[in-house]
Amino acid sequence: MRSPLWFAWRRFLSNKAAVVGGAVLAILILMAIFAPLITPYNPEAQSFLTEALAFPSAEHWFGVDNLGRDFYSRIVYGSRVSLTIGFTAALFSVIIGIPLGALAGYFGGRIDWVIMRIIEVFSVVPPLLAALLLGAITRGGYGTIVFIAALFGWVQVCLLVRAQIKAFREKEFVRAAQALGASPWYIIRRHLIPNSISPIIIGFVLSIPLAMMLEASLSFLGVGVPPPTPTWGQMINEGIDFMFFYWHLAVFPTAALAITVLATSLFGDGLRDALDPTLKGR
Amino acid sequence: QTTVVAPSGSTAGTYMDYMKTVYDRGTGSELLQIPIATFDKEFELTPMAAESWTQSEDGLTWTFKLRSGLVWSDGEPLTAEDFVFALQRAATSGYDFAWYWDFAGGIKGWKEVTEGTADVSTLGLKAVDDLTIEVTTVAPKPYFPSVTSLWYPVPKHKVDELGDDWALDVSTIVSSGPFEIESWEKSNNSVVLTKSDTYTGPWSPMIDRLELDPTLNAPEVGLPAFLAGDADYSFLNTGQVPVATARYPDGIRKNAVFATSYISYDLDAAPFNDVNVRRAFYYAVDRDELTSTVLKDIAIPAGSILPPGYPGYNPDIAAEAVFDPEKAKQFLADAGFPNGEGFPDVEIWYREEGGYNGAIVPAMAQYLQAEFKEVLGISLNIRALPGPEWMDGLRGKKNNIFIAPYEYDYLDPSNFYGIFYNGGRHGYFVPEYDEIIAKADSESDWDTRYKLYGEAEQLMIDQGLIVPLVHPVTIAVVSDQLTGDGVQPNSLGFTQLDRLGHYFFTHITKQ
Amino acid sequence: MPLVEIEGLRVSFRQYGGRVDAVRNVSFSVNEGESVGIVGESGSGKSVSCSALLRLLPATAEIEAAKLRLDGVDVLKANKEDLARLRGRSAAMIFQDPMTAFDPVFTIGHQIAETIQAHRKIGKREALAEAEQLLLRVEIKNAADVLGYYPHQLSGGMLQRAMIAMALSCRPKILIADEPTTALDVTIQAQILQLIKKVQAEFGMALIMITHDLGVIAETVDRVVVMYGGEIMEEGPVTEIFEAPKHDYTKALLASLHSRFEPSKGDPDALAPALELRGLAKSYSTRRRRGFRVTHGEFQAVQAVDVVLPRNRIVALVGESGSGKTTTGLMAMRLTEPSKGQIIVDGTDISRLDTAALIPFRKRMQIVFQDSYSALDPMMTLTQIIAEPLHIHGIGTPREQSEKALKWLERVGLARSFGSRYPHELSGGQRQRVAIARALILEPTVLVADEPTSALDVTVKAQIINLLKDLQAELGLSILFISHDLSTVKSLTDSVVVMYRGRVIEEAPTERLFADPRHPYTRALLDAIPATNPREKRERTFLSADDIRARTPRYTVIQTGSAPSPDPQLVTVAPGHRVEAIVTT
Amino acid sequence: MFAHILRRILSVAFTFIVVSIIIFSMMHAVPGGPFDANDMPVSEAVRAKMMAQWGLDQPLHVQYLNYMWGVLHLDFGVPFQSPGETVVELISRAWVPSLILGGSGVLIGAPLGILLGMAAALNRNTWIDYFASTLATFGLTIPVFVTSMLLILIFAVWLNWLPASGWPQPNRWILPIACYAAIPLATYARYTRSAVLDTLNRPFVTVLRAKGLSERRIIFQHVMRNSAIPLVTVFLPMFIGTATGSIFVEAMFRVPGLGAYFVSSIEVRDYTLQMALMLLITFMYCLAYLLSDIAYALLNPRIRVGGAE
Ligand SMILES: Nc1ncnc2c1ncn2[C@@H]1O[C@H](COP(=O)(O)OP(=O)(O)OP(=O)(O)O)[C@@H](O)[C@H]1O
Ligand SMILES: Nc1ncnc2c1ncn2[C@@H]1O[C@H](COP(=O)(O)OP(=O)(O)OP(=O)(O)O)[C@@H](O)[C@H]1O
Ligand SMILES: [Mg+2]
Ligand SMILES: [Mg+2]
Repeated sequence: MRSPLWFAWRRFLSNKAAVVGGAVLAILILMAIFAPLITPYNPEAQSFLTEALAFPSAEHWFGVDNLGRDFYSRIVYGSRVSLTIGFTAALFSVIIGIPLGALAGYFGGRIDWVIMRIIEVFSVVPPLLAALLLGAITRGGYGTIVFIAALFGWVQVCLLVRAQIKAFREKEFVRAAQALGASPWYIIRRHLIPNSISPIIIGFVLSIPLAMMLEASLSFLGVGVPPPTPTWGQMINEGIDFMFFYWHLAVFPTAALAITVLATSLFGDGLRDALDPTLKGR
Repeated sequence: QTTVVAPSGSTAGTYMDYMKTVYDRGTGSELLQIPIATFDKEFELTPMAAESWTQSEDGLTWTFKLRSGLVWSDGEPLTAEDFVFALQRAATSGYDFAWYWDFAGGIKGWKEVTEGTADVSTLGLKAVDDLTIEVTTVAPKPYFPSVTSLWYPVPKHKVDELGDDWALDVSTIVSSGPFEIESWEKSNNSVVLTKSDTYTGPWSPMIDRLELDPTLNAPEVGLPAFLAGDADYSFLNTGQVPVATARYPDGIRKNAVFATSYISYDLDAAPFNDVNVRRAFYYAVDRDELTSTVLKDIAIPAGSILPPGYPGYNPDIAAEAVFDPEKAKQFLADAGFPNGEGFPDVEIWYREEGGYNGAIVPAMAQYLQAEFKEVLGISLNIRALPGPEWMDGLRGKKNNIFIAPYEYDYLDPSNFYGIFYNGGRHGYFVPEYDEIIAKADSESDWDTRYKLYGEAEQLMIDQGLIVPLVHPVTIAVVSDQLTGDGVQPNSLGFTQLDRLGHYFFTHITKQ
Repeated sequence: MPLVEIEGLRVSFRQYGGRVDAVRNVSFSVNEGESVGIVGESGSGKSVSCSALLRLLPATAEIEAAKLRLDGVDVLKANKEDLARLRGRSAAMIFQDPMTAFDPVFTIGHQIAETIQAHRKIGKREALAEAEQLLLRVEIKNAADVLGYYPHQLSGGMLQRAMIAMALSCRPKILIADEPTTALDVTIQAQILQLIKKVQAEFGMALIMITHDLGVIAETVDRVVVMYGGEIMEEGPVTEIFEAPKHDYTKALLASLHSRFEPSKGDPDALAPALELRGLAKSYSTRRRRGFRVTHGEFQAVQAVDVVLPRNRIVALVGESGSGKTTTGLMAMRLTEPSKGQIIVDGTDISRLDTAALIPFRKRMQIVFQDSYSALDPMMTLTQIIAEPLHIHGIGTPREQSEKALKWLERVGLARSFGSRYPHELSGGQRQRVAIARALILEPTVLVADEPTSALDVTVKAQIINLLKDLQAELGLSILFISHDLSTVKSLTDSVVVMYRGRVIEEAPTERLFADPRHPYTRALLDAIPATNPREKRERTFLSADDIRARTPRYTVIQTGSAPSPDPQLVTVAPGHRVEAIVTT
Repeated sequence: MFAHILRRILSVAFTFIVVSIIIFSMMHAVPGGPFDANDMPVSEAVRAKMMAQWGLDQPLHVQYLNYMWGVLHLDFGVPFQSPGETVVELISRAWVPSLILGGSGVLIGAPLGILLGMAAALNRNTWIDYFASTLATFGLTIPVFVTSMLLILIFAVWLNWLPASGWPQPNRWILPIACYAAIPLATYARYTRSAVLDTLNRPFVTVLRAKGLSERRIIFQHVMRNSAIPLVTVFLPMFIGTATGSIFVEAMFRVPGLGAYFVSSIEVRDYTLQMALMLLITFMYCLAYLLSDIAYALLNPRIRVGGAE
């Protein structure tokens, strides 16, 4: 007898786009982890000052940046920051969003009211503004960005989960579980959250680009991750200055960001379809 | 009708009154008024509102004779009273540039009045008659006339009527200079000026309308607008220079700013309380490589706080600033950090800003970071702060090392040396230095003065008070439709563009 | 030329880990005006065959057929437009579940009118007028209002009828009715069957009636197709099938119609009741909106019922749709909070216990939900679903749990290979059996079974009921059996409680109730049971609520020993037989 | 409905108070004050005088209460950045461009996104789906300042079809609107796709097919309406998001909108303006919430005609 996960895995494998997305994502993650092994140069060393701004060549695959650093190495190292920001934020948004959404949706009443007010507070304050303020207080940087992204990312997940759980709470199968003596937590964990997998994955996948974009936006406003740590957002922002001629400085980090998010969303969609058995006829 | 669209200063401005606020002024507020004197493109001081000036025997009193027939745009005559009133108000109303008139102008009683310990009537300022102004300084100020390039009149009759609010709205703003205001978009501080038809002073504009738009100031925005025909010139960042040069080979202009970027420290805090550490930093910078590669010639190496061509510039002292890794290492070792071992992690703070500093400082900071790591073996973190916080940090000594930019306010060495004098903006208290500067400032013999400033500079180097880094150069592309003296390079090959606003905007025409 | 021609139809579903053959080599045809019934075991492919005829199967289905023609058109080759023309006009379908068959955001009127307009060039206004006529035809009294109602405002029975109206709206040449009456109580079922027959006669429409209820077949069709395991077993005129069945399955089917079960053993009175409901009542507060005014009201779904379920006995709860049977069952399980009253389980009142204190009782009491589709978590496999009670109560290792679950899957008549399927891949009857398995796996002592066999064909039903019986003997299980299916009630249960409008109106030992019903509603109910012999087809008359009130029995004080009152009250008319009556002096 | 609206407003008022306290304290926690922006120190005496003039010398809670008291009287104070006008005047002036551009961006982007999402859902796992998905991803990942730059380069510099930037001639609106449209387009395409797929999976769609309705009618009437229900809740909050202006788009296109004030009011510690902007957003949010409640009720008969509540 095969386990449900085995079937989910088979469903996943049969979705070509998802497999490609997953593979690209895996490659990106491996690249981030093994960055020192696959990059020819130190990403922070200004070893090619005389060739600064050189276009892509056999030696410098993505060219050289304005400070004489090998751009390929920087892109690879940049994935470390961008991926961690994206994924930590997404992870946090799920870690915060799911329980809160589940609580609000399942118990309703006063708990729901309180959680909805918290959500309102977070929907009213633009993340960028909070990031600017917080950046000014905490000296900004990596931690602040992750913090802000997580702080604001969960709202969407929470709302989606809440709506889904509210809809499912009245379903007979929840009653059935109650009749069997299941505790609310058990019901939330075993029934309601699996049934909310689709909004959770959507929320997770959406919060990754949001966090990465936040990083880029903050770089634009000058409160991003401080140099020389390479991040894609910072590189895109610097690349804009050079877009007229030295296009490679803007194109490569933007493409890296886009590819990561595209891969993530294809992978996420595939995952969702695979984990939701009822969708498989489509 | 000719309209010139030009990039300009800051996107936020409160009062259209230079004598009310400098840092928060409305765009073009200086073009609206006529200063006592100003500079032309060769940096010759040219009388504007004044016709002539004389210095008294003891060197303490300057008398300015105003041109007759100058009027405000509402028809009221422009009198000496308006000039005197401008400074009297500045001394008493919390003018954010008030320090200038103490530090550069040295006007008698200024300090006491601004601090509220003396009455405004004790100021060394007097309108003798409608066309004569008398200024008394605490010490002889041989360069005082160049200080007056930032002395604009304030319409006393308007202030009497409306208070400071006269400068808030286009309908109540009056001008005395070559331009009048037509509109002012406050959200981005852009203005439209028109040629004044009441102005009778020197340098009458050759264009009819002038749109000054600060949002064009960032080259990323300015150049596309320029290329699309929406602006008449634009500043360039390093990445844009090749495109612009290719497309407009004759339109490229270089603009040597009288400005310097340098490293300053908290002299009292470890590790920079050790002169050896400071000297190590001085020798660890390869300025030539910095400017030629990283900055792509949008700056030139700085060996002195004074930029080349600036009065008092001393090439010999500047030549001392060489890149000498061995010396640098030696100094650091002497300080007890051989090869950087044991050196604490430090964070260098720079100010976020646009303009030419925005173009060079971040890249330069990263360059220094790499360089100090390589040469000295120390790690330097970088932090960019918004203006007020950076200033707060500098003044409150909240950090121990900064990249500081400074651009001249008036054309005299005392300007640059004054920023380290007796506290100044860095909280430096170096008695030997202060002594030399005090002497030099009031010395009326120009050769002796320059010699004294040279001594001060040498002391700065020996004490490692600062590390001069670069002097910014701005590069701009100018449309071929823009002609006139204003866009022609001066004898040194530079065009100052809007840095010399009065000269530039009155010396251009457009086809 | 026959209207429907099916030859060698074969449908299989693509699935990970293989392919499921749902229908194999099915052939039959239907002529114009003819009524054909399809009976068969649940999951035998009845619904799938008919959906294949209209090409309504999900994309995972693969259809092959030597011939699949509807109204002369080859369905397999038809393109989208042809299909749209065919559907609705040549053949219309009444779906098994009316609750989910309507688009929730459009009014009933709109949905019927748009069907009409899809097939005929006719204005919106006329289409609506026609829709109103159709609603009147299906016995919806306030048709003009209902046109403007949204699906959620109608009861299940009304939706079922609206569905029929919609199917009839384009005057199809053939009507396919897929179990059109499972959700209805016998009285309404009888009404609807009569309606379909009437309309059919009027329009000269052909009919395919899919059902597992032989009574329905006997009453409505001319010819019967019997299916089993995806194949056709036998086909013939209805009387022939009933009187001289050839195939073993058909024989078993008919035999099970007359099956009897062993009566429960032991003296009921000697035993303490397993479950006792005392004065249990439930009222819902309702909000009605008229423009901006909202009026609040109280709706008494259940009014102070007393029910005693003795240990080791099966008590039936019957009554019209909406009379409060499910609500009573849910209250007994503490799944709906009662407004008043006590629930006594083995001598303990559980009506005030909190969640934690309830857990030991949860283990002993189980429920089978009426709607098995939504009672199963769509994200879980059958093994997971059935093993869940063990999981919740931490009984056994995961391996033991799933092994036990698979065993129970077999006990309810499903193959072990179903273990890895998901609920949506099952037929209605299969789902219901899964729900039963889940309820029984903990071996409870009290079971509330809400329509546990409504979607089962007679043979499977017999199997399930045998299973319940076995468990009753084995574990001393007591069952509160809620059902519309009076023939099962008659053969299975020990006593019957009849509910009407939230009240218990009659209560008696089973045999006595069927032999001597006293309340007019009980009589009407028994009257509506479909005949199990096609020769006994008959016309029925139906009682309205007013008729029932008017005919409430009257007894004197002497007859009953109760105090006289103008309001109806429950009186004892014989040992164990109580009926609602007006007591006069 | 009235009671509902009232409850909404009360809860939003509560939210506003919480938000305003948070923002107020955060702003004051940032070092520096509104009169520190200078290169050379203003003397302490002068600074104190200025602070007193604006009431900034008082304890924080007094400042807060003073401000809120003013707000109750519809007096939002005077922006330090532009003391010649009131905050209300400033906002009503600068908001217009933001609203026009941001609003049109959503109004154009959202319908396009919905169409794209529908196309993707109906042609699932075909090239249309992948194309839509890629486009949506680009919309969500390419920072808007890069998009702006690209559009300027292509349409203003290379093709010379449109002006590069500026305000207020309507032909200058096209490029920024296109930039503003990118995000709603992308978000909507994504949400619509999944909403439509969910709807298509519901049994009533099979019934509609069985009735013989044309596929087009099924999609454009039934599926769309049903999918719209989950979408309205996303739509309006997004609208406010862009209606308050984007710093990036406004900077790149030289639009004199609110965006710049958002940044500058933090940078120069313009407390009054900052608080007023927050109030504005909260108000918009409240409005959006109300509207989406109403839209939701209009679309969903279960709520409108008092189903089981
Ligand atoms: N989408 C599907 N995927 C896989 N298998 C399916 C699917 N739909 C139906 N089946 C299978 O096809 C078979 C026939 O199903 P069908 O719905 O026709 O049964 P039925 O005769 O209508 O039964 P019932 O009386 O219980 O409704 C069943 O075994 C069922 O499990
Ligand atoms: N949550 C609820 N809110 C309001 N009314 C309800 C609710 N649940 C049930 N009702 C009403 O209570 C009455 C009893 O419902 P119940 O489900 O118990 O009927 P039933 O006897 O089981 O009917 P059926 O045979 O159709 O299943 C019905 O009129 C129903 O409309
Ligand atoms: Mg079926
Ligand atoms: Mg029921």
